[in-house]
Amino acid sequence: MLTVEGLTKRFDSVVAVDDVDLELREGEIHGLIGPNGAGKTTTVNLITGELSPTSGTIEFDGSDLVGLSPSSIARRGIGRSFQVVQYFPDMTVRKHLHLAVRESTRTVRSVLDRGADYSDEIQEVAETARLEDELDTIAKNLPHGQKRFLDIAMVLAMDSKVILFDEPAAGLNESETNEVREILEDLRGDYTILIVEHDIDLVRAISDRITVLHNGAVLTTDTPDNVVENTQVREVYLGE
Amino acid sequence: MYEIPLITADNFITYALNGLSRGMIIFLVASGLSLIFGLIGLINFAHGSMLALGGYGTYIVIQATGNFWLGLIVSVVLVTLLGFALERKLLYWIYDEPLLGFLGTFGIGLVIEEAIAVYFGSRSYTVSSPLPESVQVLGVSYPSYRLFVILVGALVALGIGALLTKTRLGLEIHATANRQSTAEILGVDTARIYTITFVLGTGLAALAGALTAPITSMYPTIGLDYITMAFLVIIVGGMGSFKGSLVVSLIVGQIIAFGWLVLAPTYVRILIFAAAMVFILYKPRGFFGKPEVHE
Amino acid sequence: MSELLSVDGLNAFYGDSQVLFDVSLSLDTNDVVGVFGRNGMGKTTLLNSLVNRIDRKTGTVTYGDRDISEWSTHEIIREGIAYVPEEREIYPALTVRENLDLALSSSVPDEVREDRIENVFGQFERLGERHDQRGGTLSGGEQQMLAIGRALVTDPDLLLLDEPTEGLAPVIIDDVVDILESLVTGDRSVLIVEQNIKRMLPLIDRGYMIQTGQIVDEGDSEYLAQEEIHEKYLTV
Amino acid sequence: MSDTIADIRGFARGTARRPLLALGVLLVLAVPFLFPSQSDLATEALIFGLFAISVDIALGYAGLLTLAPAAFFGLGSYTVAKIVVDYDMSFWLGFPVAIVLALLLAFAVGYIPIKRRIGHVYFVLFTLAFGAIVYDFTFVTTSLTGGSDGLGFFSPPDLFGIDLGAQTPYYYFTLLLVAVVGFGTYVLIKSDYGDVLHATRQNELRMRYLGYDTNRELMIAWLISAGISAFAGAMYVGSVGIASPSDVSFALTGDVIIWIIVGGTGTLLGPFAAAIGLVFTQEILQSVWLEGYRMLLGILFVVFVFVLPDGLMGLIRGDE
Repeated sequence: MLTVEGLTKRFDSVVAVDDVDLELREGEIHGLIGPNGAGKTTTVNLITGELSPTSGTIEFDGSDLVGLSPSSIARRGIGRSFQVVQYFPDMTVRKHLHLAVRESTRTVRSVLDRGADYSDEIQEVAETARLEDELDTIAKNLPHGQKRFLDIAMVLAMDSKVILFDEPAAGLNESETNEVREILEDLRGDYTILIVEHDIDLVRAISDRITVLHNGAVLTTDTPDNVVENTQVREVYLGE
Repeated sequence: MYEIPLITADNFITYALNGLSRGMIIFLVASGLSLIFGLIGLINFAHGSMLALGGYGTYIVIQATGNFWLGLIVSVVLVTLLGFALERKLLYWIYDEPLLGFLGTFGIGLVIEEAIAVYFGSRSYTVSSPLPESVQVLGVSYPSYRLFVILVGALVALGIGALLTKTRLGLEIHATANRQSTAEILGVDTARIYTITFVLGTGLAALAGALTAPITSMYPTIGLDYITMAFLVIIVGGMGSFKGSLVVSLIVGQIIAFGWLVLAPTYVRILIFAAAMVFILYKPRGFFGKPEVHE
Repeated sequence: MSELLSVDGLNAFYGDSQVLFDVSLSLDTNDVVGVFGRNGMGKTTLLNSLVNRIDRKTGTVTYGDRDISEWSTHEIIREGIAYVPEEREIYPALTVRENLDLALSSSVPDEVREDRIENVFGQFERLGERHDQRGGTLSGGEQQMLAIGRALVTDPDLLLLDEPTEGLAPVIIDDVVDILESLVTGDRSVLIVEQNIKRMLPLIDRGYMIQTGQIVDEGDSEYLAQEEIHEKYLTV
Repeated sequence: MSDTIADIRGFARGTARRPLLALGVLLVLAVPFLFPSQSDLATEALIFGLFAISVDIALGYAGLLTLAPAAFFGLGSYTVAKIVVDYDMSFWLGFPVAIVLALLLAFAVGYIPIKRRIGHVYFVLFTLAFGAIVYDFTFVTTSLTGGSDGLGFFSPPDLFGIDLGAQTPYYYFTLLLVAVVGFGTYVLIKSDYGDVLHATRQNELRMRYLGYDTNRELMIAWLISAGISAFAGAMYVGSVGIASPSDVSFALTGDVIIWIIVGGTGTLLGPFAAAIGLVFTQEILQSVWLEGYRMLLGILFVVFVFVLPDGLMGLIRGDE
């Protein structure tokens, strides 16, 4: 589905991402973990076009994504959520989803496109993201957990094929984290998902495979159980 | 049409000195603006009106007492106090909002400018030179007052330069401008540093206004013309760079002085502004790099 | 021993996001206390909220017998608390000496000033050798020394250390731990947040475990040395 | 106190909304009969209202802090004046030419700063320099612009046998065009595009990752704004009969920013109403205290910035 090969990013003298290979198989949930500064978010930023790699290829659906802008990568079907929730504080939940559906479905990009009625798509996405009762709420009035769901809902509304979740449980309490986990479970199979997360329990529970980064390089890619048993990984985390 | 005057050795020196004195006035305005921007990130549109107040204040005192020097001191002190009051009472609240900061200072500038227009009308005023005689410099006869302006500019440049690089206050200004939150964890009262810097910058603008009164005529919108130029100087010099605003001000002074030989003054202005636009697009940090006060 | 710092019911927020949930902890005079947890669990936020370097918080922070919850950062620092931030935050364009000088309040008289700085140079010879060098040209380990020196130069009563070993090469971590060892033996209170619990255990008297913004366990260094605890809160 | 405000707010938004609107329309239509001596002023007020709307698109919706709106307004008035006075061609030809020139100039000036995302501070200064250049330009290119004398005088031609040069017909002509263009802008902003701009201003990062080419969306807003500003300038020159440097002055830019802030940024109707209201206030105050008017205006503006940054419309709307 999405294949990353030899991905490298240098900032001046620092190598933030070092020759990373990563393969997302269709329909899998793939965890990406590692200590701070391991290069997780940089990797996500390279895939989404926020940063351009020093070298390496990112292949999606048979074409190379390197050099494309974030918006055109998004339109090709790669959606992302952010560590810090990104939303439009003064707009209703419905408007958020409307904007997300609109750009991904319209074919003629004209200013005067009044936009069709997307209420079916919006309803469906809102239900998946536990927001069906909040469609007319102004986003800034949502509790933090639901803002997180809104972030996720927008990505779903875009009808992406691949979704990159950057710390979807950050800043959430336990029950909200569980809800995020349920949402992710609901998505299993329909989407190809890469999830970057500090909450190791969540990543272990949900991932089909996990890639561990350390100092910008891949330490291992394996099943959750094997990763947990991996002595190298344990060393990295305990800093022994 | 414009006649191109011949450049002789004599008038070359005269033009260069004219450019130098003009550059020094621009420098006084630009350095204050640059300090305020470099530290606070505030686009201070009221800065020009402080210059106007400095000039008109001097005029008022001269009308009352006949003494230019007294006028200079009184107006600079009063405008500086006004700057202090403005910073503490109003501007302090909007530092986190660049848009409101720009609009707020724009509004304050407008009010001051119009208040001047109400009091003085829109006609222009001139102040006679307190040092009317000329002296011989490098073989040409040159007005003493303009030499005085050059001297004051040079002293201010040295003084502020020393303040920024040699004193405890300079260290704190550098630290605050560079990373405010770090300065705070080192125990620096950054709100106080903001106030001092704003007041200092305002004082420099008032000084520029008072000094320029005997050279150019004053009109209520004089401030706008100066800050437009000063903004562009600090872009080219590097926002927040003290050295940059000095060097670029002096260069602009020379460009204006000699540019007038070949082009109408307005064309010279257009060229300078166009150059600044290019800088904004392609080298927004200017010649002197990062916004750094303490060099 | 008397209680020096006490934190009660602390909730901390960055923007909308709540990072700390009802955190309470305390530290006695001359105590060395550690707070351990994985990355992203709120350790740095905890220290930042103690010195009010954060968007919003609720709860109380008492220092000595004063409620400092609403004080501004520099006031808290001037009260005798020194803070070594995770990213060290050395001023790159200032020299080593200027970086140290900056941390000393302007009310400190010149002679004392010189003495204090010389003391730091006595403790960290490498800093003394490089006193005229700009902060940005120092190596990672030297920058960490400078960051610690910048805290010590004020002779603080309470030292807050944020991940002093983070991002350093193993050899340099040894140096830093040596330095920390020499610090904690004096009569000074220290609060350290770290991920690297094993290196810190010999230094601390007591410690807390933090997970997703909540204090989930606490105990003395012996208790915290148990493998099960590391298993549970620190490893993958 | 706050109850009273809430009452007024509820009144203005609820039961009284339609009657108030109808009253407003009637008043506007009846100006030449009720206040025949004020028709010219009313024409000017409408044009400035449209100008304020156009600038609100860039400033209020797209968040492009421009200090050069007068440049485009002036381009509109100079283009029409040039075509009529110097080339002796049709007044009507001036309108499309003015708009096309404004679009070209706006594209040339805005392309790089919008693409490179130079940031608010630099955009303000960039447009300040651009505005200053355009203003200076009108003085030095005497053969092109007439220098400080400007380009004049002329009257708009007959249209269907009606003399547009007379006050009342030109008022209705202006009213018609302002209504059409203003309503068109309103429709555009109420469509998805308005939401796109609104969302982009609130969180551009998110918009890019929803697939929107935000540079393109902002550029469109910038062009629309410049085009309508020029259109307003073209109508203005038809009313006053001369294009002069004051049409491109920083004072005019200052006025339009004041109208927008007082009316409420990003509301279209607010800036429109504030422009009209303040033009009339100016007229009344000028007869009382000629010199002090602009100072009072400045004080009003400062009060709005510090106390009511959301403007009058924000006050009426409340916290929705």
